[in-house]
Amino acid sequence: MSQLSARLDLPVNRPDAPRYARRAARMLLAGWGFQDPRWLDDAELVVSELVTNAVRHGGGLIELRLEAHDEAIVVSAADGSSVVPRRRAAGGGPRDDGGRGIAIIEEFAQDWGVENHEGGKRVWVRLAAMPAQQGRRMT
Amino acid sequence: MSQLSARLDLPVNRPDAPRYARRAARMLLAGWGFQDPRWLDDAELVVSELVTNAVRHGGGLIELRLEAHDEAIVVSAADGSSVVPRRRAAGGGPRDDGGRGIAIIEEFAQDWGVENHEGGKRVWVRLAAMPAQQGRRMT
Amino acid sequence: MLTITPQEGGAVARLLLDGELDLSTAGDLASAVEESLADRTLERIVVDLHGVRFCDSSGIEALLVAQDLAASAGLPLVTEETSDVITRILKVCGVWEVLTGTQPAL
Amino acid sequence: MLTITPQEGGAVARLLLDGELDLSTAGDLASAVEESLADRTLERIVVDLHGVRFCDSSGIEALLVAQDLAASAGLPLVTEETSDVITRILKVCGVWEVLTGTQPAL
Ligand SMILES: Nc1ncnc2c1ncn2[C@@H]1O[C@H](COP(=O)(O)OP(=O)(O)O)[C@@H](O)[C@H]1O
Ligand SMILES: Nc1ncnc2c1ncn2[C@@H]1O[C@H](COP(=O)(O)OP(=O)(O)O)[C@@H](O)[C@H]1O
Repeated sequence: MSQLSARLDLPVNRPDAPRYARRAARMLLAGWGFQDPRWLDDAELVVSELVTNAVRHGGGLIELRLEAHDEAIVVSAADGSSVVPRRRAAGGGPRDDGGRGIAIIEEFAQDWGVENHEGGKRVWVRLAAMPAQQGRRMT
Repeated sequence: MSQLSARLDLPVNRPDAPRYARRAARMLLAGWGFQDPRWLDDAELVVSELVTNAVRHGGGLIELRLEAHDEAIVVSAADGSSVVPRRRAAGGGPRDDGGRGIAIIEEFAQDWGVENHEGGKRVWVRLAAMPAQQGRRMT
Repeated sequence: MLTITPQEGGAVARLLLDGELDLSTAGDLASAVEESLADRTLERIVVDLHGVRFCDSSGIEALLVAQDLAASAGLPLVTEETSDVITRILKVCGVWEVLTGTQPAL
Repeated sequence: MLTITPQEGGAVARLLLDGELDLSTAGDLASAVEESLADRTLERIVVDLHGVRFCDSSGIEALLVAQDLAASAGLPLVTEETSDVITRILKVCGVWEVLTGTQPAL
Protein backbone atom coordinates (compact mmCIF):
# COMPACT_ATOMS: atom_id res chain seq x y z
CA MET A 1 0.00 0.00 0.00
CA SER A 2 1.28 3.41 -0.80
CA GLN A 3 1.75 6.01 1.90
CA LEU A 4 1.26 9.09 -0.20
CA SER A 5 -0.14 9.31 -3.68
CA ALA A 6 -1.25 11.79 -6.27
CA ARG A 7 -3.08 11.67 -9.57
CA LEU A 8 -3.11 14.51 -12.05
CA ASP A 9 -5.00 14.84 -15.32
CA LEU A 10 -3.00 16.35 -18.14
CA PRO A 11 -4.50 17.67 -21.35
CA VAL A 12 -3.44 15.96 -24.57
CA ASN A 13 -2.28 17.98 -27.56
CA ARG A 14 -0.16 20.35 -25.52
CA PRO A 15 3.56 20.13 -26.27
CA ASP A 16 4.21 21.85 -22.93
CA ALA A 17 2.47 19.04 -21.02
CA PRO A 18 5.77 17.21 -20.30
CA ARG A 19 7.32 20.40 -18.96
CA TYR A 20 4.56 21.28 -16.53
CA ALA A 21 4.08 17.64 -15.55
CA ARG A 22 7.71 17.22 -14.55
CA ARG A 23 7.74 20.51 -12.65
CA ALA A 24 4.56 19.69 -10.78
CA ALA A 25 5.98 16.24 -10.00
CA ARG A 26 9.22 17.75 -8.70
CA MET A 27 7.37 20.09 -6.35
CA LEU A 28 5.10 17.32 -5.17
CA LEU A 29 7.98 14.91 -4.47
CA ALA A 30 9.89 17.68 -2.69
CA GLY A 31 6.79 18.28 -0.59
CA TRP A 32 6.79 14.58 0.30
CA GLY A 33 10.32 15.00 1.64
CA PHE A 34 12.36 13.86 -1.36
CA GLN A 35 14.52 16.94 -1.70
CA ASP A 36 17.83 15.77 -3.12
CA PRO A 37 18.28 17.82 -6.31
CA ARG A 38 20.01 15.01 -8.27
CA TRP A 39 17.37 12.47 -7.38
CA LEU A 40 14.66 14.97 -8.34
CA ASP A 41 16.40 15.55 -11.70
CA ASP A 42 16.19 11.82 -12.43
CA ALA A 43 12.56 11.66 -11.37
CA GLU A 44 11.76 14.66 -13.59
CA LEU A 45 13.41 12.96 -16.54
CA VAL A 46 11.32 9.82 -16.13
CA VAL A 47 8.12 11.86 -15.79
CA SER A 48 9.05 13.81 -18.90
CA GLU A 49 9.60 10.62 -20.93
CA LEU A 50 6.32 9.06 -19.77
CA VAL A 51 4.27 12.16 -20.52
CA THR A 52 6.04 12.84 -23.82
CA ASN A 53 5.24 9.31 -24.97
CA ALA A 54 1.63 9.69 -23.92
CA VAL A 55 1.37 13.00 -25.82
CA ARG A 56 3.11 11.66 -28.93
CA HIS A 57 1.91 8.09 -29.17
CA GLY A 58 -1.01 7.80 -26.76
CA GLY A 59 -4.57 9.01 -26.98
CA GLY A 60 -7.29 10.55 -24.83
CA LEU A 61 -6.69 12.29 -21.54
CA ILE A 62 -3.39 11.60 -19.79
CA GLU A 63 -3.40 10.68 -16.13
CA LEU A 64 -0.13 10.98 -14.26
CA ARG A 65 0.20 9.14 -10.96
CA LEU A 66 2.84 9.26 -8.27
CA GLU A 67 2.99 6.88 -5.32
CA ALA A 68 5.44 6.79 -2.44
CA HIS A 69 6.03 3.27 -1.14
CA ASP A 70 8.45 2.26 1.59
CA GLU A 71 11.47 1.84 -0.64
CA ALA A 72 10.34 3.11 -3.99
CA ILE A 73 8.44 5.77 -5.85
CA VAL A 74 6.17 4.58 -8.62
CA VAL A 75 5.47 7.07 -11.38
CA SER A 76 2.99 6.19 -14.11
CA ALA A 77 1.16 7.74 -17.00
CA ALA A 78 -2.08 6.36 -18.37
CA ASP A 79 -3.51 7.21 -21.75
CA GLY A 80 -6.45 6.11 -23.85
CA SER A 81 -4.54 4.14 -26.44
CA SER A 82 -4.20 0.39 -26.02
CA VAL A 83 -1.00 0.34 -28.08
CA VAL A 84 1.85 -0.66 -25.83
CA PRO A 85 5.34 0.91 -25.83
CA ARG A 86 8.02 -1.39 -27.11
CA ARG A 87 11.64 -1.38 -26.25
CA ARG A 88 13.65 -1.22 -29.46
CA ALA A 89 15.99 -4.06 -30.38
CA ALA A 90 19.48 -3.40 -29.07
CA GLY A 91 22.36 -2.76 -31.43
CA GLY A 92 20.89 0.05 -33.47
CA GLY A 93 23.15 2.97 -34.33
CA PRO A 94 22.86 6.33 -32.59
CA ARG A 95 20.74 7.73 -35.43
CA ASP A 96 18.10 5.00 -35.34
CA ASP A 97 14.89 6.90 -34.94
CA GLY A 98 13.21 6.67 -31.58
CA GLY A 99 13.53 4.15 -28.82
CA ARG A 100 15.39 6.64 -26.66
CA GLY A 101 12.53 7.29 -24.24
CA ILE A 102 12.40 3.68 -23.13
CA ALA A 103 16.22 3.51 -23.05
CA ILE A 104 16.28 6.45 -20.63
CA ILE A 105 13.54 4.93 -18.50
CA GLU A 106 15.43 1.61 -18.32
CA GLU A 107 18.58 3.42 -17.25
CA PHE A 108 16.92 5.15 -14.30
CA ALA A 109 14.24 2.67 -13.27
CA GLN A 110 14.40 -0.34 -10.98
CA ASP A 111 11.65 -1.77 -13.12
CA TRP A 112 8.93 -0.68 -15.52
CA GLY A 113 5.89 -2.18 -17.15
CA VAL A 114 2.50 -1.69 -18.72
CA GLU A 115 -0.94 -2.58 -17.42
CA ASN A 116 -4.48 -2.16 -18.70
CA HIS A 117 -6.26 1.04 -17.77
CA GLU A 118 -9.87 1.74 -18.76
CA GLY A 119 -9.58 0.68 -22.38
CA GLY A 120 -6.13 2.21 -22.68
CA LYS A 121 -2.97 1.44 -20.74
CA ARG A 122 -0.84 2.68 -17.92
CA VAL A 123 2.94 2.72 -18.26
CA TRP A 124 4.57 2.59 -14.83
CA VAL A 125 8.15 3.08 -13.69
CA ARG A 126 9.55 2.16 -10.29
CA LEU A 127 12.34 4.38 -8.98
CA ALA A 128 14.43 3.63 -5.91
CA ALA A 129 13.43 6.11 -3.20
CA MET A 130 16.20 8.55 -2.46
CA PRO A 131 18.12 6.56 0.20
CA ALA A 132 19.44 9.36 2.43
CA GLN A 133 16.01 10.91 2.73
CA GLN A 134 14.03 7.94 3.96
CA GLY A 135 14.69 8.49 7.63
CA ARG A 136 13.84 12.14 7.40
CA ARG A 137 10.56 11.64 5.60
CA MET A 138 7.58 12.67 7.64
CA THR A 139 4.21 11.30 6.74
CA MET B 1 -18.62 17.74 -14.24
CA SER B 2 -15.06 18.79 -14.19
CA GLN B 3 -12.92 18.60 -17.29
CA LEU B 4 -9.58 18.14 -15.64
CA SER B 5 -8.85 17.28 -12.05
CA ALA B 6 -6.04 16.37 -9.73
CA ARG B 7 -5.73 15.10 -6.20
CA LEU B 8 -2.51 15.21 -4.21
CA ASP B 9 -1.75 13.82 -0.76
CA LEU B 10 0.34 16.09 1.40
CA PRO B 11 2.08 15.01 4.59
CA VAL B 12 1.02 16.71 7.81
CA ASN B 13 3.59 18.14 10.21
CA ARG B 14 5.71 19.68 7.50
CA PRO B 15 5.86 23.48 7.63
CA ASP B 16 7.03 23.43 4.00
CA ALA B 17 3.83 21.68 2.86
CA PRO B 18 2.12 24.98 1.89
CA ARG B 19 5.13 26.02 -0.18
CA TYR B 20 5.39 22.84 -2.20
CA ALA B 21 1.63 22.53 -2.50
CA ARG B 22 1.27 25.99 -4.04
CA ARG B 23 4.19 25.43 -6.40
CA ALA B 24 2.86 22.07 -7.56
CA ALA B 25 -0.58 23.67 -8.01
CA ARG B 26 0.90 26.51 -10.06
CA MET B 27 2.69 24.11 -12.40
CA LEU B 28 -0.38 21.95 -12.73
CA LEU B 29 -2.68 24.89 -13.52
CA ALA B 30 -0.15 26.25 -16.01
CA GLY B 31 -0.11 22.79 -17.62
CA TRP B 32 -3.89 23.01 -17.92
CA GLY B 33 -3.47 26.22 -19.88
CA PHE B 34 -3.97 28.80 -17.13
CA GLN B 35 -0.76 30.70 -17.65
CA ASP B 36 -1.44 34.29 -16.64
CA PRO B 37 1.14 35.04 -13.93
CA ARG B 38 -1.17 37.29 -11.87
CA TRP B 39 -3.99 34.79 -11.89
CA LEU B 40 -1.55 32.05 -10.89
CA ASP B 41 -0.29 34.23 -8.01
CA ASP B 42 -3.84 34.50 -6.68
CA ALA B 43 -4.43 30.76 -7.06
CA GLU B 44 -1.15 30.06 -5.23
CA LEU B 45 -2.21 32.30 -2.38
CA VAL B 46 -5.50 30.47 -1.94
CA VAL B 47 -3.78 27.07 -2.05
CA SER B 48 -1.27 28.30 0.52
CA GLU B 49 -4.02 29.44 2.89
CA LEU B 50 -5.96 26.19 2.57
CA VAL B 51 -2.92 24.00 3.16
CA THR B 52 -1.57 26.19 5.97
CA ASN B 53 -4.91 25.92 7.78
CA ALA B 54 -4.94 22.15 7.30
CA VAL B 55 -1.38 21.89 8.67
CA ARG B 56 -2.07 24.20 11.63
CA HIS B 57 -5.61 23.39 12.61
CA GLY B 58 -6.48 20.18 10.80
CA GLY B 59 -5.51 16.59 11.43
CA GLY B 60 -4.51 13.46 9.56
CA LEU B 61 -3.31 13.37 5.98
CA ILE B 62 -4.07 16.40 3.82
CA GLU B 63 -5.60 15.91 0.40
CA LEU B 64 -5.42 18.81 -2.02
CA ARG B 65 -7.78 18.78 -4.99
CA LEU B 66 -7.94 20.95 -8.07
CA GLU B 67 -10.76 20.84 -10.60
CA ALA B 68 -11.18 22.81 -13.80
CA HIS B 69 -14.81 23.50 -14.61
CA ASP B 70 -16.11 25.54 -17.51
CA GLU B 71 -15.98 28.91 -15.81
CA ALA B 72 -14.20 28.21 -12.54
CA ILE B 73 -11.42 26.38 -10.82
CA VAL B 74 -12.27 24.69 -7.56
CA VAL B 75 -9.40 24.21 -5.14
CA SER B 76 -9.95 22.29 -1.94
CA ALA B 77 -8.06 20.80 0.95
CA ALA B 78 -9.39 17.94 3.04
CA ASP B 79 -8.08 16.99 6.45
CA GLY B 80 -8.99 14.52 9.16
CA SER B 81 -10.38 17.01 11.67
CA SER B 82 -14.12 17.61 11.77
CA VAL B 83 -13.60 21.10 13.26
CA VAL B 84 -14.79 23.63 10.74
CA PRO B 85 -13.03 26.93 9.91
CA ARG B 86 -14.89 29.99 11.05
CA ARG B 87 -14.78 33.41 9.60
CA ARG B 88 -13.96 35.86 12.36
CA ALA B 89 -16.43 38.58 13.31
CA ALA B 90 -15.79 41.75 11.36
CA GLY B 91 -14.58 44.89 13.06
CA GLY B 92 -11.55 43.48 14.86
CA GLY B 93 -8.38 45.56 14.85
CA PRO B 94 -5.39 44.70 12.68
CA ARG B 95 -3.66 42.93 15.57
CA ASP B 96 -6.53 40.57 16.36
CA ASP B 97 -4.95 37.17 16.22
CA GLY B 98 -5.87 35.02 13.29
CA GLY B 99 -8.78 35.12 10.93
CA ARG B 100 -6.59 36.38 8.12
CA GLY B 101 -6.54 33.15 6.14
CA ILE B 102 -10.28 33.17 5.65
CA ALA B 103 -10.21 36.94 4.95
CA ILE B 104 -7.73 36.36 2.13
CA ILE B 105 -9.78 33.46 0.76
CA GLU B 106 -12.94 35.60 0.78
CA GLU B 107 -11.14 38.37 -1.08
CA PHE B 108 -10.04 36.10 -3.93
CA ALA B 109 -12.83 33.53 -4.11
CA GLN B 110 -16.17 33.62 -5.89
CA ASP B 111 -17.39 31.37 -3.11
CA TRP B 112 -16.09 28.97 -0.48
CA GLY B 113 -17.49 26.38 1.85
CA VAL B 114 -16.98 23.25 3.88
CA GLU B 115 -18.27 19.74 3.34
CA ASN B 116 -17.86 16.42 5.10
CA HIS B 117 -15.00 14.23 4.01
CA GLU B 118 -14.38 10.76 5.46
CA GLY B 119 -14.76 11.72 9.10
CA GLY B 120 -13.00 15.02 8.56
CA LYS B 121 -13.90 17.89 6.28
CA ARG B 122 -13.01 19.44 2.97
CA VAL B 123 -12.66 23.21 2.66
CA TRP B 124 -13.28 24.28 -0.93
CA VAL B 125 -12.75 27.57 -2.73
CA ARG B 126 -14.14 28.51 -6.14
CA LEU B 127 -12.01 30.85 -8.23
CA ALA B 128 -13.13 32.48 -11.45
CA ALA B 129 -11.21 30.84 -14.29
CA MET B 130 -8.75 33.21 -15.87
CA PRO B 131 -11.02 34.86 -18.48
CA ALA B 132 -8.57 35.54 -21.30
CA GLN B 133 -7.32 31.99 -21.25
CA GLN B 134 -10.57 30.13 -21.68
CA GLY B 135 -10.59 30.18 -25.44
CA ARG B 136 -7.00 29.06 -25.62
CA ARG B 137 -7.40 26.16 -23.27
CA MET B 138 -6.92 22.81 -24.91
CA THR B 139 -8.34 19.77 -23.24
CA MET C 1 12.96 29.85 1.14
CA LEU C 2 13.74 33.24 2.65
CA THR C 3 17.11 34.96 2.90
CA ILE C 4 17.44 37.77 5.42
CA THR C 5 20.41 40.12 5.07
CA PRO C 6 20.88 42.65 7.86
CA GLN C 7 22.35 46.01 6.84
CA GLU C 8 23.64 47.95 9.81
CA GLY C 9 23.37 51.68 9.27
CA GLY C 10 24.12 53.32 12.61
CA ALA C 11 20.92 53.67 14.62
CA VAL C 12 18.79 51.97 11.95
CA ALA C 13 18.95 48.27 11.22
CA ARG C 14 17.63 47.37 7.79
CA LEU C 15 16.63 43.74 7.15
CA LEU C 16 16.60 42.89 3.45
CA LEU C 17 14.18 40.04 2.82
CA ASP C 18 14.52 37.90 -0.28
CA GLY C 19 12.12 35.04 -0.98
CA GLU C 20 8.82 33.89 0.45
CA LEU C 21 7.17 34.78 3.76
CA ASP C 22 5.02 31.83 4.79
CA LEU C 23 4.59 29.14 7.44
CA SER C 24 8.05 27.71 6.82
CA THR C 25 9.94 31.01 7.03
CA ALA C 26 7.96 32.98 9.64
CA GLY C 27 10.36 31.88 12.40
CA ASP C 28 13.40 33.13 10.46
CA LEU C 29 12.10 36.68 10.56
CA ALA C 30 11.55 36.57 14.33
CA SER C 31 15.11 35.26 14.84
CA ALA C 32 16.60 37.98 12.66
CA VAL C 33 14.73 40.71 14.52
CA GLU C 34 15.86 39.29 17.87
CA GLU C 35 19.45 39.30 16.69
CA SER C 36 19.19 42.92 15.60
CA LEU C 37 17.74 43.86 18.99
CA ALA C 38 20.94 42.68 20.67
CA ASP C 39 22.46 45.96 19.47
CA ARG C 40 21.58 48.38 22.28
CA THR C 41 22.40 51.51 20.25
CA LEU C 42 19.62 50.74 17.79
CA GLU C 43 16.74 53.19 17.42
CA ARG C 44 14.69 51.72 14.61
CA ILE C 45 14.27 48.58 12.49
CA VAL C 46 13.22 48.62 8.86
CA VAL C 47 12.05 45.42 7.18
CA ASP C 48 12.70 45.84 3.46
CA LEU C 49 10.13 43.76 1.57
CA HIS C 50 11.48 44.57 -1.90
CA GLY C 51 12.62 40.99 -2.55
CA VAL C 52 9.54 39.28 -1.11
CA ARG C 53 7.79 37.47 -3.93
CA PHE C 54 5.14 35.75 -1.86
CA CYS C 55 3.41 36.52 1.43
CA ASP C 56 0.36 34.79 2.88
CA SER C 57 -1.43 35.09 6.24
CA SER C 58 1.46 33.32 8.01
CA GLY C 59 3.79 35.94 6.55
CA ILE C 60 1.59 38.75 7.80
CA GLU C 61 1.48 37.15 11.22
CA ALA C 62 5.30 37.03 11.13
CA LEU C 63 5.53 40.74 10.31
CA LEU C 64 3.20 41.64 13.20
CA VAL C 65 5.20 39.39 15.55
CA ALA C 66 8.37 41.16 14.41
CA GLN C 67 6.78 44.50 15.19
CA ASP C 68 5.73 43.25 18.64
CA LEU C 69 9.25 42.02 19.38
CA ALA C 70 10.70 45.41 18.50
CA ALA C 71 7.99 47.19 20.51
CA SER C 72 8.86 45.13 23.60
CA ALA C 73 12.37 46.51 23.27
CA GLY C 74 10.94 49.99 22.89
CA LEU C 75 11.77 50.28 19.17
CA PRO C 76 9.64 51.06 16.14
CA LEU C 77 9.69 48.51 13.30
CA VAL C 78 8.24 49.38 9.89
CA THR C 79 8.10 47.71 6.48
CA GLU C 80 9.32 49.47 3.34
CA GLU C 81 9.68 48.89 -0.41
CA THR C 82 6.63 46.64 -0.65
CA SER C 83 5.78 45.47 -4.17
CA ASP C 84 2.25 45.96 -5.51
CA VAL C 85 1.29 42.32 -5.10
CA ILE C 86 2.36 42.21 -1.44
CA THR C 87 0.82 45.63 -0.73
CA ARG C 88 -2.49 44.23 -1.91
CA ILE C 89 -2.38 41.35 0.59
CA LEU C 90 -1.41 43.66 3.45
CA LYS C 91 -4.37 45.91 2.61
CA VAL C 92 -6.81 42.99 2.28
CA CYS C 93 -5.83 41.97 5.80
CA GLY C 94 -6.08 45.52 7.14
CA VAL C 95 -2.48 45.67 8.34
CA TRP C 96 -0.98 48.04 5.78
CA GLU C 97 -1.14 51.19 7.96
CA VAL C 98 0.14 49.45 11.06
CA LEU C 99 3.07 47.80 9.28
CA THR C 100 4.19 50.81 7.28
CA GLY C 101 3.88 53.08 10.32
CA THR C 102 1.24 55.27 8.64
CA GLN C 103 -0.77 54.42 11.74
CA PRO C 104 1.03 53.80 15.03
CA ALA C 105 1.24 50.21 16.22
CA LEU C 106 -1.13 49.52 19.12
CA MET D 1 11.38 27.55 -22.16
CA LEU D 2 14.50 27.77 -24.31
CA THR D 3 16.38 30.88 -25.39
CA ILE D 4 18.74 30.55 -28.35
CA THR D 5 21.30 33.31 -28.87
CA PRO D 6 23.36 33.10 -32.08
CA GLN D 7 26.93 34.40 -31.84
CA GLU D 8 28.42 35.02 -35.24
CA GLY D 9 32.17 34.50 -35.28
CA GLY D 10 33.25 34.56 -38.91
CA ALA D 11 33.03 31.09 -40.38
CA VAL D 12 31.69 29.56 -37.14
CA ALA D 13 28.18 30.16 -35.87
CA ARG D 14 27.79 29.49 -32.17
CA LEU D 15 24.28 28.92 -30.82
CA LEU D 16 24.06 29.57 -27.08
CA LEU D 17 21.20 27.55 -25.61
CA ASP D 18 19.63 28.56 -22.31
CA GLY D 19 16.80 26.58 -20.78
CA GLU D 20 15.20 23.22 -21.43
CA LEU D 21 15.42 21.00 -24.50
CA ASP D 22 12.21 19.00 -24.68
CA LEU D 23 9.09 18.39 -26.77
CA SER D 24 8.01 22.03 -26.52
CA THR D 25 11.35 23.55 -27.57
CA ALA D 26 12.70 21.02 -30.08
CA GLY D 27 11.31 23.03 -33.00
CA ASP D 28 13.06 26.21 -31.83
CA LEU D 29 16.46 24.59 -32.27
CA ALA D 30 15.67 23.47 -35.81
CA SER D 31 14.52 27.00 -36.72
CA ALA D 32 17.66 28.57 -35.27
CA VAL D 33 19.91 26.17 -37.21
CA GLU D 34 18.02 26.89 -40.42
CA GLU D 35 18.45 30.62 -39.88
CA SER D 36 22.18 30.20 -39.34
CA LEU D 37 22.44 28.15 -42.53
CA ALA D 38 21.20 31.13 -44.54
CA ASP D 39 24.73 32.52 -44.13
CA ARG D 40 26.57 30.99 -47.10
CA THR D 41 30.05 31.82 -45.75
CA LEU D 42 29.54 29.55 -42.77
CA GLU D 43 31.82 26.54 -42.31
CA ARG D 44 30.72 25.12 -38.99
CA ILE D 45 27.96 25.32 -36.36
CA VAL D 46 28.57 24.87 -32.64
CA VAL D 47 25.62 24.27 -30.32
CA ASP D 48 26.71 25.47 -26.87
CA LEU D 49 24.82 23.42 -24.27
CA HIS D 50 26.27 25.23 -21.25
CA GLY D 51 22.94 26.78 -20.26
CA VAL D 52 20.82 23.68 -20.87
CA ARG D 53 19.41 22.57 -17.54
CA PHE D 54 17.19 19.79 -18.85
CA CYS D 55 17.28 17.51 -21.87
CA ASP D 56 15.13 14.44 -22.48
CA SER D 57 14.75 12.13 -25.50
CA SER D 58 12.89 14.85 -27.44
CA GLY D 59 15.87 17.14 -26.83
CA ILE D 60 18.29 14.51 -28.11
CA GLU D 61 16.12 14.00 -31.16
CA ALA D 62 16.27 17.79 -31.71
CA LEU D 63 20.07 17.80 -31.53
CA LEU D 64 20.30 14.97 -34.07
CA VAL D 65 17.84 16.77 -36.35
CA ALA D 66 19.98 19.91 -36.06
CA GLN D 67 23.02 17.92 -37.08
CA ASP D 68 21.14 16.45 -40.04
CA LEU D 69 20.01 19.90 -41.18
CA ALA D 70 23.60 21.16 -41.10
CA ALA D 71 24.82 18.02 -42.86
CA SER D 72 22.33 18.57 -45.70
CA ALA D 73 23.97 21.97 -46.20
CA GLY D 74 27.36 20.29 -46.11
CA LEU D 75 28.35 21.66 -42.70
CA PRO D 76 29.48 19.98 -39.51
CA LEU D 77 27.48 20.72 -36.35
CA VAL D 78 28.79 19.74 -32.94
CA THR D 79 27.73 20.29 -29.34
CA GLU D 80 30.07 21.82 -26.75
CA GLU D 81 30.15 22.83 -23.07
CA THR D 82 27.79 20.09 -21.97
CA SER D 83 27.19 19.89 -18.22
CA ASP D 84 27.66 16.59 -16.38
CA VAL D 85 23.97 15.92 -16.05
CA ILE D 86 23.29 16.41 -19.77
CA THR D 87 26.44 14.47 -20.75
CA ARG D 88 25.06 11.52 -18.81
CA ILE D 89 21.81 11.51 -20.82
CA LEU D 90 23.66 11.80 -24.13
CA LYS D 91 25.81 8.82 -23.16
CA VAL D 92 22.86 6.74 -21.97
CA CYS D 93 21.32 7.23 -25.39
CA GLY D 94 24.57 6.46 -27.21
CA VAL D 95 24.73 9.80 -29.01
CA TRP D 96 27.60 11.47 -27.14
CA GLU D 97 30.30 10.67 -29.73
CA VAL D 98 28.15 11.59 -32.68
CA LEU D 99 27.03 14.91 -31.20
CA THR D 100 30.40 16.05 -29.91
CA GLY D 101 32.08 15.05 -33.17
CA THR D 102 34.34 12.54 -31.42
CA GLN D 103 32.87 10.13 -33.96
CA PRO D 104 31.81 11.43 -37.38
CA ALA D 105 28.09 11.76 -37.99
CA LEU D 106 26.80 9.00 -40.27
N1 LIG E 1 2.15 5.97 -24.45
C1 LIG E 1 2.39 5.23 -25.59
N2 LIG E 1 1.35 4.81 -26.34
C2 LIG E 1 1.56 4.09 -27.47
N3 LIG E 1 2.77 3.73 -27.91
C3 LIG E 1 3.85 4.13 -27.22
C4 LIG E 1 3.73 4.90 -26.02
N4 LIG E 1 4.98 5.12 -25.54
C5 LIG E 1 5.82 4.55 -26.41
N5 LIG E 1 5.17 3.93 -27.42
C6 LIG E 1 5.77 3.18 -28.54
O1 LIG E 1 7.02 2.66 -28.11
C7 LIG E 1 8.05 3.16 -28.96
C8 LIG E 1 9.31 3.40 -28.17
O2 LIG E 1 9.14 4.52 -27.32
P1 LIG E 1 10.36 5.44 -26.95
O3 LIG E 1 11.48 4.57 -26.51
O4 LIG E 1 9.90 6.45 -25.97
O5 LIG E 1 10.84 6.12 -28.30
P2 LIG E 1 10.19 7.22 -29.24
O6 LIG E 1 9.00 7.78 -28.54
O7 LIG E 1 11.28 8.22 -29.40
O8 LIG E 1 9.85 6.50 -30.50
C9 LIG E 1 7.49 4.38 -29.63
O9 LIG E 1 8.06 4.63 -30.87
C10 LIG E 1 6.02 4.04 -29.75
O10 LIG E 1 5.78 3.29 -30.91
N1 LIG F 1 -8.50 23.11 8.33
C1 LIG F 1 -9.01 23.58 9.49
N2 LIG F 1 -9.37 22.73 10.47
C2 LIG F 1 -9.87 23.16 11.64
N3 LIG F 1 -10.07 24.47 11.91
C3 LIG F 1 -9.73 25.37 11.00
C4 LIG F 1 -9.19 25.00 9.73
N4 LIG F 1 -8.95 26.13 9.02
C5 LIG F 1 -9.31 27.14 9.79
N5 LIG F 1 -9.78 26.72 11.00
C6 LIG F 1 -10.31 27.55 12.10
O1 LIG F 1 -10.81 28.76 11.57
C7 LIG F 1 -10.12 29.87 12.13
C8 LIG F 1 -9.92 30.97 11.10
O2 LIG F 1 -8.97 30.55 10.14
P1 LIG F 1 -8.05 31.60 9.43
O3 LIG F 1 -8.90 32.72 8.94
O4 LIG F 1 -7.26 30.90 8.39
O5 LIG F 1 -7.12 32.23 10.56
P2 LIG F 1 -5.91 31.63 11.40
O6 LIG F 1 -5.56 30.30 10.84
O7 LIG F 1 -4.85 32.65 11.22
O8 LIG F 1 -6.42 31.56 12.81
C9 LIG F 1 -8.83 29.31 12.69
O9 LIG F 1 -8.32 30.04 13.76
C10 LIG F 1 -9.24 27.92 13.10
O10 LIG F 1 -9.81 27.92 14.38
